Amino acid sequence: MINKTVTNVEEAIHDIHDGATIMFGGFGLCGIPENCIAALQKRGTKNLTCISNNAGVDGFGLGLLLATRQIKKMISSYVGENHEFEKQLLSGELEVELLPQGTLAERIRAGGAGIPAFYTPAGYGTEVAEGKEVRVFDGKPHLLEHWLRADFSIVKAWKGDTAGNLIFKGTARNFNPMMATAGKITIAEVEELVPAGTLDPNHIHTPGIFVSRIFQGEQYEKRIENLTTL
Amino acid sequence: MINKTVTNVEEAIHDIHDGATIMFGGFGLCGIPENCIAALQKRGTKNLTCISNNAGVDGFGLGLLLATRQIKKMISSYVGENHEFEKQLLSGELEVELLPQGTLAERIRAGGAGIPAFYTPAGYGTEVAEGKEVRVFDGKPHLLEHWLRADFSIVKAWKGDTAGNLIFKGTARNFNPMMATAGKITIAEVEELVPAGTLDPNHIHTPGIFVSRIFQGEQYEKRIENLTTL
Amino acid sequence: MALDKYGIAKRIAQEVKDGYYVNLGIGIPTLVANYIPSDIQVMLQSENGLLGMGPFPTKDKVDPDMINAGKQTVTTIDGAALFNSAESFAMIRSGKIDLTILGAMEVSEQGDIANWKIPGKMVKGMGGAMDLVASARNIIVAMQHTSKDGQSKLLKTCSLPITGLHCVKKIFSDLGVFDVLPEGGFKLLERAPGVSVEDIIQATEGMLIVEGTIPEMKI
Amino acid sequence: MALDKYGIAKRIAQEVKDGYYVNLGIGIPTLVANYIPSDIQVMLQSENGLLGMGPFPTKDKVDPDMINAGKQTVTTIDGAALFNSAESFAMIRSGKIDLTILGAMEVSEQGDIANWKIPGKMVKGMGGAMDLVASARNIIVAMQHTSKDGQSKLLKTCSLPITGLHCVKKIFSDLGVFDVLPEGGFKLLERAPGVSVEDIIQATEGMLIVEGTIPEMKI
Repeated sequence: MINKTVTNVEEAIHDIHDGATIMFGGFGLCGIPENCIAALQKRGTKNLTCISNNAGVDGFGLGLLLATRQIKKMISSYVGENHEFEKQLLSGELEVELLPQGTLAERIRAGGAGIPAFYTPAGYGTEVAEGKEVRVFDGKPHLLEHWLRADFSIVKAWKGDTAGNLIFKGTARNFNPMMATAGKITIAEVEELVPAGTLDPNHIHTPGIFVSRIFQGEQYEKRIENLTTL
Repeated sequence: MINKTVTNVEEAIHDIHDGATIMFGGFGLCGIPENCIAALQKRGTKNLTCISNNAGVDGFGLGLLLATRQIKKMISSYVGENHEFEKQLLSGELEVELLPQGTLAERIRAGGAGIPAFYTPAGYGTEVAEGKEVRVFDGKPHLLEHWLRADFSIVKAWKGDTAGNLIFKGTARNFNPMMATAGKITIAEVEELVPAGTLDPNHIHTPGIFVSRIFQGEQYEKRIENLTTL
Repeated sequence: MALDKYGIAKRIAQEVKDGYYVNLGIGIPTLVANYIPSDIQVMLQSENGLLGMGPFPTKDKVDPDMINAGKQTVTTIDGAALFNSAESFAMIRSGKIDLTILGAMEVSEQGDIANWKIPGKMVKGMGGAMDLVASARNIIVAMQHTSKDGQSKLLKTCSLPITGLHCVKKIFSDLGVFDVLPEGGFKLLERAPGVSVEDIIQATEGMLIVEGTIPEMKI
Repeated sequence: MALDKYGIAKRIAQEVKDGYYVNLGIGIPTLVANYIPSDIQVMLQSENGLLGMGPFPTKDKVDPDMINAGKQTVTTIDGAALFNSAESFAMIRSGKIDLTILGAMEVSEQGDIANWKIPGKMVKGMGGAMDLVASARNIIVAMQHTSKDGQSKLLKTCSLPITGLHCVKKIFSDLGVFDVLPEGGFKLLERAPGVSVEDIIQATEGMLIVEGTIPEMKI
């Protein structure tokens, strides 16, 4: 069996260099690669361009790398939860590219699907359309959007096997599967790593071919952003 | 619970009209909607445009509708298994549009994803490129391909629930999930229909929102095209 | 008296019909779920990857891996399905959502909506709103009629960066219910309890169309 | 003596390296699977939606829902994954397949390949071949060197409708092994056992490059 296992988070991220473009899976704090983010902070890798739907919160998720000024640029769709982010953005310290969430998801999917560009109606007539080609299909204007790819994609799954196959749980799936396909090197951290042959091939969300390295995270805090109960 | 159940195959296909464009799931004879195809033959609906990766074999699958001359046009990627098909094609009785398999899959996926057009490298420099826009990305020429949608999509799943959620088995998945998203009306026949709430939401391949009607097929022959054993 | 946010949510809940797939934005729209009549069957879509969203969990059922687009912990109902973000927006762009309910900072009489940015002040981002307004067939807005300093938010043209053009079909504010006409203009359909047509005229900068007697809404 | 199809498959199997993801076309390429050394780890991709294809099943394990792209009944190995056709070609177009082995009717000295249509005679369709040749990084061809009536199939330019331009990297025929040079031309690397360079020159219409002594292949 092709084996993608690495021993720990340090080995998984050992070659992430200053200035790298990195995709981070997750929606809010749900389904984020906690172990890799913490290790990147410890390692101090700088000038990162981060592609992530959100930017974490103050003190958790990508908020950790914002606090230490390791992020040069964010490509996201919604950043309303993070004060440090807003501060760095309004002061001009942080470059930010905001994209419609569906366009972000589809551009990443296109990157992993070998589709260099596609047309979508989202954003027509808005700031997002600036500098983009407009084309009318069936009487409706659309924007040309290009694929997104990254030097590294870092994703978090519920279960994974040594062949790199991944299964996500609940809404922690979100951007993780597309990002897994769009990294030159894709690093997967999982809650439970099992031998190849353990997972039902019919249940796999991300086939192992997309995963370069896999390891079981030491611990998951899984912080909840808005705890709401009946 | 929103309930998509219809009582039988006749009710499921009752409004398929002469001249309709229909997508049929399946790869070869694997994962084809046997019950709907048989019922369409019985009903005698004519002048159909069929979008299907293959055209069945003589006497089974879409071969049944070819034998009765119910198909006006086929949009497929590979039709090498069907002598009736080749005869009708070479004699000019049958219109045929052949597409690269990945382009076919992606055009259907685009139809269900609200992406009117995209660029792909497949087919550049070949007959398939005739009349299509060529555009160079990263030094490589690509073709502009448009979405495919259909009046009806007919898919076959292993299990389904009353809310229309579908789970496919093995390689019988193939084109079925994309086609389910690209029909104005999507009809799903399943081997086993269960109450909503029975299937694990994490294992569902096609969310019920894409399915208009669902029923349990009376019988599945599941003919094997090339039986190969050790 | 003008409605509070619960009142707006209650009134909007009447727009939800049996068999609908519905996407609820953050804020007032999220509250709508609490008032959907129990005798109709509805599936709520959350664009982070869930169709068939249920109520908030009881304390012992909280699962950090199960949240909605507002990052609140939620549950699933029978018939729910989970999927990734690309599939979620495939669903949205292909027009499968019957009703989309969004919050707004401003709406123009042409149906333009602004709800993602205040230049120099606040940048939340558009999230999924731009995709929703560009593709959904049926978009209604839940909003306060005026800002805290009394400025109308139903305008001739939006002053803030817009989220989408010509997309809002109906507005439910604290003062009333309005159709946004295809040819432009806010057509007054209902008044909030105790709110007069005069009050609404006062609070509306964009073209307001008032025809005949305007009934008070029932909630 | 020229190789039979099993001999070609055996020789190609030596090109498969440890850790490779491999797509095998219909015909001779499918046979390659039988000769991959047991001490290397390989994952076979079948474009109908399977990664980790195993051998044919024993009679009692036949499953009509588990076939390969040639519609043959197959099995899965540990670590296999199933997916739909769009995901399968996403994998292919994004360059994740390390080695693609295809059959061909003709190959030109520029690396063009024709394998899907004989005008007026035979129309099988291109299946996944056009996607594979347009995107895969490493495409090798398994083919007979000449047609049944002795015409060369390694040509200056293809006479049949082509499947893709400038994509074939290497050819394994019944007579030998050839690099297709980036600047054009078939560079002879190995002779089939008992086949002379003279035989190969005779059978090759396109530009053949022969440098130094050409070893006999080991199979």
